[in-house]
Amino acid sequence: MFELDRSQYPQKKADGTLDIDLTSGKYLKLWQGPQHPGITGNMAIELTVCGDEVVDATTHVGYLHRGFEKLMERRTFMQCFPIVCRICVPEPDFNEYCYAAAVEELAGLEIPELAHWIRTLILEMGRVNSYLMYLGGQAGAFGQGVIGQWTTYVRDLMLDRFEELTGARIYHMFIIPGGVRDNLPDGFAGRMEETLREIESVLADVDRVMFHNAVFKKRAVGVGVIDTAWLDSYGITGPNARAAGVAKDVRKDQPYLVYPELDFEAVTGKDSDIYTRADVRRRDLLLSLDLIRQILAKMPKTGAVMTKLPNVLHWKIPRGETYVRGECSRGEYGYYLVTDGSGYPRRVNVRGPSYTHSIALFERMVINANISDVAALLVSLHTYPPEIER
Amino acid sequence: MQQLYDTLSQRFSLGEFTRQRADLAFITVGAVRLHALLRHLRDQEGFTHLVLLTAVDWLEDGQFQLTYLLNNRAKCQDLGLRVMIARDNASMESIHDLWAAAATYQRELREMFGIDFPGSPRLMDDFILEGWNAAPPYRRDFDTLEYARATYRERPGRETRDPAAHMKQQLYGDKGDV
Amino acid sequence: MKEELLKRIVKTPDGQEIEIDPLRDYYCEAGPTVQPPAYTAIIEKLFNWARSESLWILGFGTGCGAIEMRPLMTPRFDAYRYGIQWRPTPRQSNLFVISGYLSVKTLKRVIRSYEQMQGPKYVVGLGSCTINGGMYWDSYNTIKRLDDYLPVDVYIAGCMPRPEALLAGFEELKKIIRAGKAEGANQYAANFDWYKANQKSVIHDWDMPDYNW
Amino acid sequence: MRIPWALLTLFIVINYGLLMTALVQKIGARVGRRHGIPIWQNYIDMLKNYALRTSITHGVMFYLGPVFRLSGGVGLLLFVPSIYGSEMFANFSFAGDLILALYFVFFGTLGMALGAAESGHPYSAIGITRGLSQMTAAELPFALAVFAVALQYQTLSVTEIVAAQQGGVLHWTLFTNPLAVAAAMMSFLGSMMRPPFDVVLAPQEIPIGPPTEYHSSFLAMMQTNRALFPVAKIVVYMNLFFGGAGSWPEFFLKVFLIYMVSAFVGVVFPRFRVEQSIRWFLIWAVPLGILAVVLV
Repeated sequence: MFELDRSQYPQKKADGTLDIDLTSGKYLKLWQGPQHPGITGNMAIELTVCGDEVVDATTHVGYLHRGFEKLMERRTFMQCFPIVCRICVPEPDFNEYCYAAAVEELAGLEIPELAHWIRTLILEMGRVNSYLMYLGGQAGAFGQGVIGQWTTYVRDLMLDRFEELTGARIYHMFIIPGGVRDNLPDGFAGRMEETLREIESVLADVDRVMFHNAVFKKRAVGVGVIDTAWLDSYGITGPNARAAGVAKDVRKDQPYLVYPELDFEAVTGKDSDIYTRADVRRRDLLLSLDLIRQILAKMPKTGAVMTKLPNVLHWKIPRGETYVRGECSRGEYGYYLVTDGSGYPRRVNVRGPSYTHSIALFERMVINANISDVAALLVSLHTYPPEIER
Repeated sequence: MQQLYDTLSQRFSLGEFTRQRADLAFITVGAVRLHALLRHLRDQEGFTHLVLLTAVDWLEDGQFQLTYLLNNRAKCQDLGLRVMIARDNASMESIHDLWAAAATYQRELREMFGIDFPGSPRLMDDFILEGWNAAPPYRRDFDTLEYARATYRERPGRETRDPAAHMKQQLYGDKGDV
Repeated sequence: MKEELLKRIVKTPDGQEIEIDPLRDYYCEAGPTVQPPAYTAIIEKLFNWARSESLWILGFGTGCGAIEMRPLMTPRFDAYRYGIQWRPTPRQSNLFVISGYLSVKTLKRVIRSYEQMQGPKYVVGLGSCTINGGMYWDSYNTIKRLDDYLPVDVYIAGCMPRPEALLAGFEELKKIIRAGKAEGANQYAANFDWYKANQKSVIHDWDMPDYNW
Repeated sequence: MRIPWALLTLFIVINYGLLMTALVQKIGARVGRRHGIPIWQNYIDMLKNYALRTSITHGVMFYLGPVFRLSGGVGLLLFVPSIYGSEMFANFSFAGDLILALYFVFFGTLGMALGAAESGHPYSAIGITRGLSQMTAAELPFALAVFAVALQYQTLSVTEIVAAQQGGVLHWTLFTNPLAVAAAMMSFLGSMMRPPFDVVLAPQEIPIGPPTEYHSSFLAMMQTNRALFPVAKIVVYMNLFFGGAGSWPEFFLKVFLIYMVSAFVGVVFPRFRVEQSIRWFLIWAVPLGILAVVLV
């Protein structure tokens, strides 16, 4: 009696847009954001609702646009390095890695073995941070604030490890073109092990309180299903695709850094609803913890971390173009870099996974959803606006 | 990749082939054949994932380079298609019928480069900028520093140095005591 | 100007035709006024103390600084201890933390949110980018000086400032409030024309009333 | 002589409510490993809100909304005896006060609906529709439980119901009519605006529902009510099901424990959607209530 199929409602016009007369008093325009606690980051959703049901949605982005791609065109290759991490806040390291790898590829630099290991370590640590944020956000979207408290608590512990390694909490600026800035400090592995144990114990609590919670299941199971047929059309990558049963993981498909030497399998789910996406991310988080352990055990302890760079003030890179990608916590993160033989990049294009997830895909999947679920749907795609608009 | 290029080269009159990495290559394509080629690559060759669509402004040549980057997950290959179009009144065929997500890229390109994609949905809506009345900002002839200086008042006291000259000063100095 | 803001004739469900002019009908035209501390000194002091000990932050993450707001409200730093808490609506909050750079598009929303807050209200600029543009000093889309557009009480420098710095900044703000010097709302009302001129010089499509409380 | 004593009751209950809600918030914070707010924070917040210099209005009903809400709380408290056996704290209790109490429980929400609707904010309107539908569903088992209790003790006077429960823990309705108490406690969870039944406020969806537009002294008035109303409601529950209170310490303890039931459930649960919560009440609580009425 509450779940009539209303997917054919309202009628569509010939050109595919909805036939809605806003003055009829039957529909309500509802803006969520940019000042709205249920929105991830700073973006806005313009909803047209009929009763409790969303009949149309438009995503508005651009509130965080700083024009990075333009700014980088007037900075030398080394000057670009400190600003790239600011593109994406919860997981800035992928910007550093993709940028550094693209520059190294075009400049023909080989980086030392140890730098590869440390880069992988940093990327996995960043992934842990990002997933912990996500778990808190997903539970928070359903009104379960305590999960966010717990996960942010352990995230702070992980930030301590970052601080120890890089000297900064959020913007690490550690993966520099040519290598990384430094080797691990003494005793890092031991302290990391403690942090990992603490994270695991909190995750066990989260598992009990969130994933085995009847109310959470009631809200999340069967809601926000992504059709497998949409995957290519909407460019869905990362955990959103893996939750739909497609093992799309750049770490496995086109391994970079030291991933070929690590032992892991891509985490997949099959139901592709909010619950599965959350669960895939939780298991991926556990996988990351395992990968950090593997990296710390297998990595060489000493060696060079930086290759010799040319004079960075007069560093010119010959004409060329390349695309470098990595698997960040939200999906495929990539840098498309074009050089023209001068000391400045000709063009940098950042491909953030949220670009397709939060606009084309979200606008599609939110149709016919309940307005109570809109915030949770947006969070479940794990989008982050700055990587859309840069 | 080379093999793929050879088979398609005649049919779609492909241009220059650049092998960047074992799994990444770029091919220059004519604007007219692009849509057919993309459809062929998507349906026949397994390049089902549109990674990105972006533009590069070659101001000196008076051209925009559009880059369509496709990914073939089964073969772990990436293929970039370069399309050169004239910079004046730039216009390109829309590919939103092949990938729904492409409409967003085309909106961005329309706004940031001023490239028109006739038929693409919601092309003229504001995407990132709002109330923008200067030249499209990602074009090379748009000077962001000049615009920022003219539009936003700066706080006095900011020092800007030329990095090369500053480093020289720091390293060798006038007095030689550094 | 957007279509929905234009003057037009609307037919109501019962068949009447009415003319609406959204900018006039939906908003009141009265501007802000200077609100003097109308009480005797000791009561004003008590009120200022209460205001300083109960800072309600508007939940609007305008930039990347928002990421450090979460640790601030969670176990490690726990700003609730100091009477700081989130409010999801501008009506109920009295502290606006501008968490980082403001693009022009966001600035417009920030001004609207700020004007909807009830005075006395305070603004904290978080991060170097609110002070002089910071990293984005040459960007075409971000403002360089926040205090041109809104009266700012405290700036917290850094990119990005650590939660400890935020706590120190809030403590500083409390001192200012207790000293009775945090009169940003009155300053805004007194120099209303100057602020509006600045705001309109960067927001090119000004499609809202001048003051929209 | 009754009026000064009633005012004293009001004073005690408001202060107790302010402190207790802060304490419960602190306990909730400890679950999240936080230290939590200072215990006197509610007083400061209220003082701050009363001291704001500007406020705006959306019309007469907008003013009256918080007034109705507060009078709902005050009325509920004043027509039900707070302390059993005490002449001073029996308030304005009379023979049919149980029916009046039932009415007052709903009164505040209705007043709020009128006031918040006047504010014209879409989130307020959505919050009100959610609130009223959920409230109606939650009131149903409570009304049934009250009927069961009234039938059981053959009276509509709260004082007499408390009197009938004296003489040991086992005489409480909790043990003499457990079905009615179970139904009523389920309804209690629903009416306390805590998870899993806080979809009315839901900051992540409709920040923050009906009171979105309320600010300064309007909000302070509602904060006063937020301290007062739960306690007043718990007094009704305490009198009907838990043997009432013979002295103030007993009163404080019982109110705190009953309040903790909802806080305890709320701290670890996400929230139901509104149709899910209505269904939950109809499936779990209402049959219990009907059974209680039938079995009495």
